[in-house]
Amino acid sequence: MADKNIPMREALRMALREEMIRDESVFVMGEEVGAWQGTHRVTRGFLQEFGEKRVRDTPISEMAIAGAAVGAAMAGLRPVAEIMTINFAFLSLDAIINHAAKIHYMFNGQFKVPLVIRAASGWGDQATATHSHTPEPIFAHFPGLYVGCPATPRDAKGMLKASIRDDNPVLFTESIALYPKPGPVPEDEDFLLPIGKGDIKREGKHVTLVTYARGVEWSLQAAEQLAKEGVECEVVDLRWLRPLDTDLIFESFKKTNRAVVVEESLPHYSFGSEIAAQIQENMFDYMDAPVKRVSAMDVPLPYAKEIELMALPNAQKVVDAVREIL
Amino acid sequence: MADKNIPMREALRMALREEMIRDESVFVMGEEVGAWQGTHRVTRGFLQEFGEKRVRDTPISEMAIAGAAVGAAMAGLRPVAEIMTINFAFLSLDAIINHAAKIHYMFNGQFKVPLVIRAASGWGDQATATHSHTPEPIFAHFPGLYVGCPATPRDAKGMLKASIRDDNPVLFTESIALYPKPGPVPEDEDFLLPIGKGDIKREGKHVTLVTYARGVEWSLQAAEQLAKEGVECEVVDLRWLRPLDTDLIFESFKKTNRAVVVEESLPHYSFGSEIAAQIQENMFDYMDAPVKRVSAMDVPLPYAKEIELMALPNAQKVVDAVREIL
Amino acid sequence: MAEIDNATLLEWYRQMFLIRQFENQCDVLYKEKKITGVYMHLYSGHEATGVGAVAALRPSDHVITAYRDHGIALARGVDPKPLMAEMMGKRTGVSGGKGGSMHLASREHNFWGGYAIVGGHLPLAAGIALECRYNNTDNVVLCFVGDGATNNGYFHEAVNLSAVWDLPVVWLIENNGYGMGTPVDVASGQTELHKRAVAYNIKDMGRVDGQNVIDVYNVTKKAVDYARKKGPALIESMTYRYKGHGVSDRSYDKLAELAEWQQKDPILVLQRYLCQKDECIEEELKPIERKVMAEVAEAVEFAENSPVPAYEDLISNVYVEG
Amino acid sequence: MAEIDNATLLEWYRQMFLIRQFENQCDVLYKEKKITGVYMHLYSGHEATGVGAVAALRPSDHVITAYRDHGIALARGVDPKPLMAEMMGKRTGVSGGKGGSMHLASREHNFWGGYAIVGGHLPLAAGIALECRYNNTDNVVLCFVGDGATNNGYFHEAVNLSAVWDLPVVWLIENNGYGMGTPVDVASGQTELHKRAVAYNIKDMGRVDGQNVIDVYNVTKKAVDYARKKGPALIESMTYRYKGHGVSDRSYDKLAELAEWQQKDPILVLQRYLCQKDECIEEELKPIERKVMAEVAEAVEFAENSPVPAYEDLISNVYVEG
Ligand SMILES: Cc1ncc(C[n+]2csc(CCOP(=O)(O)OP(=O)(O)O)c2C)c(N)n1
Ligand SMILES: Cc1ncc(C[n+]2csc(CCOP(=O)(O)OP(=O)(O)O)c2C)c(N)n1
Ligand SMILES: [Mg+2]
Ligand SMILES: [Mg+2]
Repeated sequence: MADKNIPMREALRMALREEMIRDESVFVMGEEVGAWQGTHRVTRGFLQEFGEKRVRDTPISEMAIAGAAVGAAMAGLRPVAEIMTINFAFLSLDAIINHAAKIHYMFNGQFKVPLVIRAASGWGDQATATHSHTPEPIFAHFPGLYVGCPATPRDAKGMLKASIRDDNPVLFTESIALYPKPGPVPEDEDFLLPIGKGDIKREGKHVTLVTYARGVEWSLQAAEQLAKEGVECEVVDLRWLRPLDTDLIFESFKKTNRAVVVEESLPHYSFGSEIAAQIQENMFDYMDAPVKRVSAMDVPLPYAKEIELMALPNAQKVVDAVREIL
Repeated sequence: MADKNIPMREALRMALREEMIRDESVFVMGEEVGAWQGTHRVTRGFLQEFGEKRVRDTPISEMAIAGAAVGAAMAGLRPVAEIMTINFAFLSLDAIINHAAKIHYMFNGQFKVPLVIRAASGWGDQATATHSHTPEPIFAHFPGLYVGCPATPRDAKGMLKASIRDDNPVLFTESIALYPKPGPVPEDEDFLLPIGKGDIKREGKHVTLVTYARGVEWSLQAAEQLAKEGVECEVVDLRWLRPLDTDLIFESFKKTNRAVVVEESLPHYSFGSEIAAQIQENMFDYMDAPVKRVSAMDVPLPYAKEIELMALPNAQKVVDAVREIL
Repeated sequence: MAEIDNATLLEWYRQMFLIRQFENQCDVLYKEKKITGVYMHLYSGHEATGVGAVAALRPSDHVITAYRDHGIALARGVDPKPLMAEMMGKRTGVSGGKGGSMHLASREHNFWGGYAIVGGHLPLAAGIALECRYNNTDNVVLCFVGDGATNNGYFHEAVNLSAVWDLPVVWLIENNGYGMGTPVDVASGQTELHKRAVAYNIKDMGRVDGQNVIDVYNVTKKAVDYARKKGPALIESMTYRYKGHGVSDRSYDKLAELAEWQQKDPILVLQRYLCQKDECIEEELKPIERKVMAEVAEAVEFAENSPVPAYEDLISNVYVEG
Repeated sequence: MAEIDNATLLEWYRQMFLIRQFENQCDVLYKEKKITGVYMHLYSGHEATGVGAVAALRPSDHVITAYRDHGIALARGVDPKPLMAEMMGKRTGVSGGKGGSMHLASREHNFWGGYAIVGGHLPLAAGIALECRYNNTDNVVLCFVGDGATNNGYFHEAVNLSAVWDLPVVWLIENNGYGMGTPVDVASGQTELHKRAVAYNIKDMGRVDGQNVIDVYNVTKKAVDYARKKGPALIESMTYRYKGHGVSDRSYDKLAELAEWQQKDPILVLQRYLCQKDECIEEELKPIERKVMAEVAEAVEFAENSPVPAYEDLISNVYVEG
């Protein structure tokens, strides 16, 4: 089958739709997923195609959305619950961490929780402090949950389908800024990308850029620019914050001996922290320079776009960081 | 004034009581803080001494406890809100992160939020998976909030008083296991320990143990044991996860060139990650070995005490980690 | 209401007596430090509520509750042996020693467990009920809720969701007067908790005397029938906890209040009713009680002789493998 | 109810007209890309609710609302200039360009701001009201709540807390029929939202015609008086949003429904009432309208000519210094 060139939102829609067709027990629930056609258009047309039973609009009740999805999953359904944006998942934290991620363990395997929670993530476009979080790392802190964060339409399809078919709870975040970005997507209805496997998005030998989701774009742009100067960056897209494909990082690092971590998130107790810690702990003898981190600035995000942009990571900041360790 | 030898819970009680006497606008609210005398006895006798106006029992409403405390703080009071255990603060995450920590910034300084949220933290004693979190790092991920975590009765008093007098929101966690442990506490009513300043709990020159809260105890025990073998550990108690006293870490590291991070928390995207990342980033030329991390095991905590204990960090695990990098 | 036959009443008597014995035994074992840990909340005093309500279900219906869960598990017919083993943190426990007192569950009994985050199991109940509707199974979920828990956001969101989705859930509030040390009127603006049904426009079944197993059964039966056909219903059962909040409770029991409630002890109430109804029945009670005592003793023995979990248990079931 | 004098009514007319103009101007500026960003929610259609309710307060009373906050700020008397500057993300904005459309606030007007997390400001309102009681200030908090927000856990916990603590809060539900695209009856088990007062045993003020500024004023006045002396009260004001949910809304406005509501447009309703009452008054309206138009034009000019924030603004106010 040929690939189709479609935006990430359409790749997600394709994945979700295929899984709903394939398996009657898969259904979607969340705010505005039905009549409104999905805030981010991922469930466009679903209500019309699958009906109210399987496309369920909810009240503005993030605790209950996540919690009811856990219950439905325990009972044998395969809910794909949408939390409109990850910011509102702060209200679902207990349901996700203390319930979704713990129930299989706490009752010694009596129940499974085959649940996917989808949430749009990331900042930009003046969404302001409360609506601009990229907090995947704080969810990935906890065992019992998988955390997937695709960077391309192709990955989005393969990862979401694998998440839906898996018997564990998955927090699946989708970068808002990536929704409209197009890319080739396999039409194969069984195209799956394994949970926990990262991907080399560009090969290189001088520096490893370790990243995920939107960071991949900034990293590829930086790599492009640096290539002109003869610096070849290897872009490692981890795809999953849990499980973490540390082998892939280490393999690349053995070759490059230098790394910059690129994340959209805040700088502390975050993705960059964990990756840097892992590298120095496991690759100490290979290190030619410290691991650098490019993150958002350590401030709440403001409204005014001029200063908002200053706070965000971008390709130039990645380039600068690479130069620092060459 | 002489020091008094009292358990941490009494030191906290002393601090809180002194501040309530000193400043009419300080009050406590939370589940069981009044008639029940505080789940952890920190507010013992308060209802009798200060009355219902200033010692306010609440419903089991963690969203409202934190949120109402934010509002009261904005309006000029100085609430000390107790979330019975930090596990239940997952339900307050939005109020703490999107409200307490953002309001001063978002409205450009029009409002201040002089709020302390106290919460008992940590695991052990078979409290099981949902009641055994030590998630300070995920709160410290976000700017706008301070996060304090005392290790001794003395620090508990000085840090809590400083938190109450500060005009910023502070998440103040108290290790459950430390409540009964005694230590000398200054009776001085103006004994304050500055926010963001760490403390050397034991001097040494061979290895730096970077830790906080309950980790200090394990680190000191390990240092004791290693001293017998001629290995002198310096125990750096950071006291605050935000702001982080990186200078203190770096100073010590320059001397020792080796570090182990000791935390009660889970291993990933955590305290140890951040400290290891900071050290390799800023102290690269001083590193004689990778920074090691001693954390809880990456599992939910089980009930049966035999296996629960296996999952927890302890002094022996610290000793083993130190030996690995000598 | 059809009259309830003696065999059924005796079975309820047995269950209530079993719960009481089980809890007394837990109390003793805790004092002997054979049960350990910081949390244990006994069901003593609540027996009629648990037994009467669960009796109104079919085996294919579902039950879920909070951490005060021993009695519900027993009422649902779970074997006391693995329950007691769980209390002692043994590998043979219903939850393999990983859940403990607050997290008993038995999938095969459609007993979905005890949950320790106040209110956290309420949306789970809604989700389980959704499966019933989704797959047209005709089953119902019975969800126990503490009075204190009704003030939590979870209650509001879950009950409202059950209303807008017409889910087959019976929300049964066990109003034992307190959430830890906080009386209902300190915690709830509305102290007649069943009236909260208005906020969701669901069926308000009113208050029931939670000390009378027959009353509880009758009201729950109606509610279950309603839920099966239509949608959610709310019951408030008035009861009392004999042993305080839990092992962390340091003597806040109000002795006079306790004595008053013990006048209408659920086991006594049923005993009186039975004896009034049929003088000869008293003789049938003793053998039941003896059998229960033996059963509980066996459960303790089973638990004591069971192995503790090992490292492989610590690291298994974090994720579903394969 | 004492009759409301013409001067007051004309002032309300001015305010409503100002809000309408301000919002129309925002709409235009957004299309011109002078206001940018993903979120902007206009108050058009709600004017009578905001103006009538806020009119019932003293200056020392407090107001707080959600992200649909432009109209409330104006009704509270905040100068349109810094409001419009905030819309454009300018340094001279009420929130220094850091808050934007959803986070207008003016401490000096006791306008505590707009908040963008649905329900998040409700416990804040309770906390502010606690300060009133704590310091015996005799002030009241007026808290606006969306219909959709009443299904969130925050609503339940905050309103219940206000009940058990007898806080002086008026909870005013602006029922505009929808939360984003979701109609009230899809989101709420109870569609007469004021009846949720029963769940907390607080004063139920019933429904009010949210298109009639006088009705809104009268009911809110009663509620405010009640809250000041006793405790929380709940009002449900029936209204409609003319411009859909916000700029993210892609034409889900129901045109027939909109036309129907515009029959009872709040500005029209007051105009009609005034003219009926006093034929001559129509002449007084035009100059008011002209003045408002000029004021809004000035506000736009002020905003356009204001500087954007700089790096120092980005990093200031993360913490209170000193
Ligand atoms: C979210 C949350 N907050 C607080 C607690 C601590 N806590 C455990 S039980 C309890 C009281 C619950 O009372 P109620 O719902 O009436 O149940 P009962 O114990 O009376 O059966 C509290 C506050 C908790 N477990 N979870
Ligand atoms: C906790 C949370 N969930 C979801 C959203 C997204 N959202 C923003 S406004 C809105 C609808 C709110 O409706 P309503 O309360 O009726 O207010 P209205 O917009 O009608 O004024 C939603 C779902 C949010 N901001 N916060
Ligand atoms: Mg209770
Ligand atoms: Mg609305």
